[in-house]
Amino acid sequence: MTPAIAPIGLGPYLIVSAALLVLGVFGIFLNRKNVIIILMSMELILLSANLNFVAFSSAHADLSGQIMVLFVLTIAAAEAAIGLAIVTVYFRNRGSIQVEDVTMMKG
Amino acid sequence: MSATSVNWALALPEITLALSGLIILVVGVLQRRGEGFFPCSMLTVAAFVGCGFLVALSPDGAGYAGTFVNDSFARFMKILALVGGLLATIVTVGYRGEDRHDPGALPFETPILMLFSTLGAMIMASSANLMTLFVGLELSSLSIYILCALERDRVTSSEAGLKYFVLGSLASGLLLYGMSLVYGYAGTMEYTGLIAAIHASGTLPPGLIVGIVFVVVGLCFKLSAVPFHMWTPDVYQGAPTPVTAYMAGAPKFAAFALFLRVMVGPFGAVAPRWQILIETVSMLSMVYGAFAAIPQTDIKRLMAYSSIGHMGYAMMGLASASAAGVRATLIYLAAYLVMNAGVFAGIAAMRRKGREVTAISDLAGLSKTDPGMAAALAIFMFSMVGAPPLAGFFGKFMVFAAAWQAGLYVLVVVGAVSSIVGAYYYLRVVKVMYFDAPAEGLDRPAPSLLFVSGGMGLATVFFILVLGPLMNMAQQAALALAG
Amino acid sequence: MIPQLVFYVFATVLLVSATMVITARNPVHSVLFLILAFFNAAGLFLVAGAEFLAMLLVIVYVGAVAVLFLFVVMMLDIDFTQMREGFQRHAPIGACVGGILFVELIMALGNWKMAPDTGIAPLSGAPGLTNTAALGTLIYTHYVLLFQSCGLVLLVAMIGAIVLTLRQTNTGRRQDISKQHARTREDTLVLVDLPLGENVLGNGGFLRPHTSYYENAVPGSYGSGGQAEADKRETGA
Amino acid sequence: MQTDLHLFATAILLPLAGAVVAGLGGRLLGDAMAKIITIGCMGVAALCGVGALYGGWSAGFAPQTVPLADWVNAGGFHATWTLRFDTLSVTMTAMVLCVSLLVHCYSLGYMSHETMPTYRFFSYLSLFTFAMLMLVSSNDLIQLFFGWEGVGLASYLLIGYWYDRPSATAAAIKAFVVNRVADLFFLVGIGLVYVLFHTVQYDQIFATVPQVLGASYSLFGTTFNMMEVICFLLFVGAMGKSAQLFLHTWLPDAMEGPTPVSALIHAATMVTAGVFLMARMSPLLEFAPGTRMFVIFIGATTCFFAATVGMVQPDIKRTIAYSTCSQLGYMFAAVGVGAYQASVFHLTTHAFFKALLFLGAGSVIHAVHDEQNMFRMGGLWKKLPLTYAVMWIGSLALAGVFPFAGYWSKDAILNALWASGSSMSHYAWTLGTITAFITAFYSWRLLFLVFHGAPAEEHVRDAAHESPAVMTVPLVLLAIGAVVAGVALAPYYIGAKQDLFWNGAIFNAPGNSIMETFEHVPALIGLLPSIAGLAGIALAYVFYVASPALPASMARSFGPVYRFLLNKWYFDELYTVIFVRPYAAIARVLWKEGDEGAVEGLPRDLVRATVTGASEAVKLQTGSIAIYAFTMLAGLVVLLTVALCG
Repeated sequence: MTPAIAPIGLGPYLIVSAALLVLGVFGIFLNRKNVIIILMSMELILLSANLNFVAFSSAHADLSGQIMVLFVLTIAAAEAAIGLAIVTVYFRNRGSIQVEDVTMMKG
Repeated sequence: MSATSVNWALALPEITLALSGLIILVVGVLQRRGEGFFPCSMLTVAAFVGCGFLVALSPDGAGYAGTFVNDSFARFMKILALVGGLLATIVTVGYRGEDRHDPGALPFETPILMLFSTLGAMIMASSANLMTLFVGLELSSLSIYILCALERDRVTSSEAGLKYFVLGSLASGLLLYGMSLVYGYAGTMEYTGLIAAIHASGTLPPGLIVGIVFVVVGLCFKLSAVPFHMWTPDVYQGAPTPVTAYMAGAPKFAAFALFLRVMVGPFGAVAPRWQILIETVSMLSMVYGAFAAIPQTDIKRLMAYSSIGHMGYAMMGLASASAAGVRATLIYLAAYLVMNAGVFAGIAAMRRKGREVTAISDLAGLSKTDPGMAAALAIFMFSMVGAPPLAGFFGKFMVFAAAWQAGLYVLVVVGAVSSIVGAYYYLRVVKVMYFDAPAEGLDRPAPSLLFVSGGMGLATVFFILVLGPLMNMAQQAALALAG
Repeated sequence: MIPQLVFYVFATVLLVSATMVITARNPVHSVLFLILAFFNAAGLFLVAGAEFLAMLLVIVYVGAVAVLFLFVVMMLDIDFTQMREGFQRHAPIGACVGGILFVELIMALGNWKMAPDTGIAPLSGAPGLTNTAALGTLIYTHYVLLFQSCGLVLLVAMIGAIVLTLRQTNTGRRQDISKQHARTREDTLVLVDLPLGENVLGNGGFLRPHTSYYENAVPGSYGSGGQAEADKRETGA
Repeated sequence: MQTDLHLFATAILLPLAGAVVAGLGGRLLGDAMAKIITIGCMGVAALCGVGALYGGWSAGFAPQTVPLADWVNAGGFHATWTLRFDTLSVTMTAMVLCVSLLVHCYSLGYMSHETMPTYRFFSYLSLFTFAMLMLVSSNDLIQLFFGWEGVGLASYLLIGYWYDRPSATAAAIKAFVVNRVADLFFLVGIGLVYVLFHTVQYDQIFATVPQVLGASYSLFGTTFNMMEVICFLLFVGAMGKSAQLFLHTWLPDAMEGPTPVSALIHAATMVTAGVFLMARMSPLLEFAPGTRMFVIFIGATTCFFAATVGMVQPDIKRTIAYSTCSQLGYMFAAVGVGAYQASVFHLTTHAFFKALLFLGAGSVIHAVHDEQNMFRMGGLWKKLPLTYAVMWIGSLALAGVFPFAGYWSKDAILNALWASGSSMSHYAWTLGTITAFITAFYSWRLLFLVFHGAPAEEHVRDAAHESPAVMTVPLVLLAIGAVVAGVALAPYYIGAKQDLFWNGAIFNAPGNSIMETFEHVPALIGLLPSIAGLAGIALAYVFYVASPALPASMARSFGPVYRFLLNKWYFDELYTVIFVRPYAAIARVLWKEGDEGAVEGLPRDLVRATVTGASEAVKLQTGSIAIYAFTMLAGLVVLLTVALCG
């Protein structure tokens, strides 16, 4: 059985996902706008891992990678829900969700 | 896939715990507002105890089509995690108090979330597959994110939740990415398959190294090892005290369980490649934990830095990558569990006129106002320094010995120096309690807090008595892992 | 040729929209770009042969998660004109470190090697099953424990969202049966000796309780003491 | 025979029982009851200790062991709790218990003016004794280390007993920290022993010695003899406990504790632990000649250094403290030439007269209401006749005047130093003889300043009174010991019967015949220390009785020398320059030299510099999520690079 990604090859997938990972990472520590952007960057990182899993799953003709993606999607949804709930609580207390304001505690 | 490869009895403790969690949730929902907390906590304690028995009786073996394994190592770690969760729950009861109408009090979901988090930790300890690892880790961490932000009217609590959430999910993202690379190399996520693949190839391709490093980073974050520690002080300080007590316990054991299982198991064959990483991280953690704790004025922050340092010591055992090292780490963790729960019970008891206080100076003259608590805290501090014959000494001794045997002399020297530096700030707490002019007295601690701190104090002092059996258990666990 | 073309189109749009997610000024735009990115990732999944996951990505992510983001962004009522612009001060250093990371990843991943065959059979569905059916079979057999654990994760998320954001307000008027039973005449009724027709008119013809009736019946249930205050002011006490 | 062992075990465990009962139950039992219990336990223990000694003596001191408990048995590591019964441990046990019992009794009187309940104090004293007994009765190095640390802990508690005095707290911390520094070396030494011998048990170690003689140890490209390295490390540990030069700074400060504690620390416990360790490890030391040269050097130099400093101290207790330091120097010098027996002998006699001197000083301090400055005393001898008499006896013994105890042991050491014949030992002999002169000088300086001359303040003298019987009886008993211990014990410890007496507890290598040759030194050499001592007494008389104005003018005309001595050879300042300055330069902290009072020596300065560095380190913790994430990423990249390139 030839893998579905044979015509493209594994390399392009890996490069795209590496680029996504780096973009997500940039989004976390370079933005100074608001915390929700950080949550979205997190989704990008998870997406890059998922892309890897799918590509490898296809290349190995092994379904466990896809199962993993299934679980990761579930967990990422849960994570997004919790993250947004925490952001909401924080906003109620502080009246702001700017990244640079999240520095009540330090030292 | 045959039906026999699902070995239901293997995960009986986990299944029982999950079902009890669901039942307790229903019980809590059915109570009137504000009254659900106490019954839920007691039920959770019962569930932990029962589950502990089930763990002790559970059979060895692998099951669930290679996703789940139960061996003496898993049992050891599960018991540690359960005891950690149990003690944290009792601390929660004492911390919250009996006031039904206080809107800021911790809700009845608190013990339930701790229960689910502990369940995640147990799943992690039993993982035989990277998937199990990830799911358990997330179950454990997601509960903790919520727990941190639980005092929702306090801005520091929600800030703590936010910080831990953001950095924690970044770490799990990196871990996941690393796992995808490992999977890509081996074509399977089962540890046995990984071991076979690594043995078959002999050399390590760069892609796999990248994967391993990402996994290490993700796990180091959970352990709060330098330089992935930055969240620790802020989160420890901001989170409600019982939650901090919990975070310093069970999740750390689970992360260590994973670390040991993954690094000594599948990647054990290529130990020389990652040993240097662990060694570096361990050294940085010990030194940073010792130095950065010195200027602290808040006791919860102090304990955060202290836990960074302790994780550094515990990692020494891992860095030696031997059965002796694993055993040393396990003993260290057991000693750490005991001291840590006791200290946090003491911190949770720090209230003045009903308001929580956490400055170290609030402990001034505690030896006069509450000699029992002061003595218990002093015992824990001396134990954390590593003074014999208290619990902490044995842990330190074992990891030092293991690292020495493995030839990691630099690590041992750095550890010894930083433990001397660390002695300074631990003894400072003792000095404040015993030699400073008494501050206004603290409130009388709740009985459950007295129970935990007193019990753990005795356990710290008489650790020597259980050392023999504990060593045997740890030895078996280490052999199960490192063969 | 066609798969390559499709792949590169999807990949390009994915990366561009991912860049926009982290650079767009308006968070609403960011969310919309995130949705676009998910669509394209779904496309890449399709190219790799994971049809079910592609659909799932669209349904779960675009349908639920991204919309949740959008909802929160709108709900929090943030003044976007006040948002700080640009990047952090240490952006150049950060970009350097990120760049190094990227270069290392490319170098390590560019020439991907797989493990030599170890004799472990890959996990694939029975021949003839569709991708969806194969996944379904595996989930309920091999991975049933993990599947159930994921259910617990969702439960925890649910508990979390409720316990963090739900504010129970005290406006509902509920009957407290036991309280009604326990109540005696002395609690609510004050008998006053009054000569006929005196001092009653000022009270509107009868003597009222000092607080509202409801407040008397179920203390603390009416939100605040505002009603009592109002009563006091009214009676001039 | 079995009875001896039982007595021995009882003697060691009873102080623990006393400490636990009094410490934990003191509040319930009441103060008086706690005192009765601790003293009762100590008394019975002392009786048992003496009984064990007698039994052992009559049975010829066959080495035996008393297993108490199985302790750790897992993997390749097996440790038991076992007591070792041989000459060294039994004599030490008996001596420690006797002195400790007397100190306990004495404390009854000394601590009678305390306003706080004192059961804590008595409990600590017993604990201290127990830790020391653990140390001396250990059968392996791990157990020894437990006792070692226990002694450190108890001394920390006792020195800081008056915790409302900041200086006492500081002194306690200083003692603890300096000891920890030394313990580090000691611990590494034990580790190396385990590496080399694969055991920590004495008998097995000693039996393996011949097989591992050639083992070497490589560090930084240099190869060392393993035995030398181990002995050196163990010696550094001993230096810390026994307050030898470079690690002595804690000892004078430890005078902040109550006087009975000082007596216990200086006479029976704590400082003697180092000497005991050296004697116990004699089978190892015999094969480390290089280390022994170093031991002689340190011992002799400490001996001289401490004596010179003691000469000018105004504080009565510090003077005696420096004399301890100096006498320990003698003992180490004797160890260095292989005369362990002489060293232990001096340790034993020293225990009697040093306890006597301290308790006598305590009696004086008690009488003049906590005044410690000798220049504010004077003319007390009529008021305190008994104290005066015992202080004379103690001083005579310390100065080594015939036939008092110190004469026998000190002369033996000096003769051994002469007889050893190497240039290092002659260096030690010269310094030792000079020190004998200085010792006599400062001892009589103390006597004359305190008891003779015109009192600085009349009312102080008039208010003074002799101490109660609980304090004077121990003094008298110790005085008897100080008179007869030397002459009575000399034949056994160092004389004709020594081989029978020690029965292998102390090892002399086949080539080491120092214990015979030291008897045969020229008569003049043998007499010289005594002559020096008498000269010292005479000089003290001239200075402080005949012409009391002389010392002040001497101090003026030899100003630099005087200040050099008064400031303890500027050791504290030296540490500042050697250790703190470079650190400060790195941390960009300009360390300003404080005034004399602010300079408190190495530990505190190190701590201060560390604190500064730490607050710099914490500034990384900005609280910003972006910075935190960035740190993680930077860490990731670093680890990745290391792993990919490594």
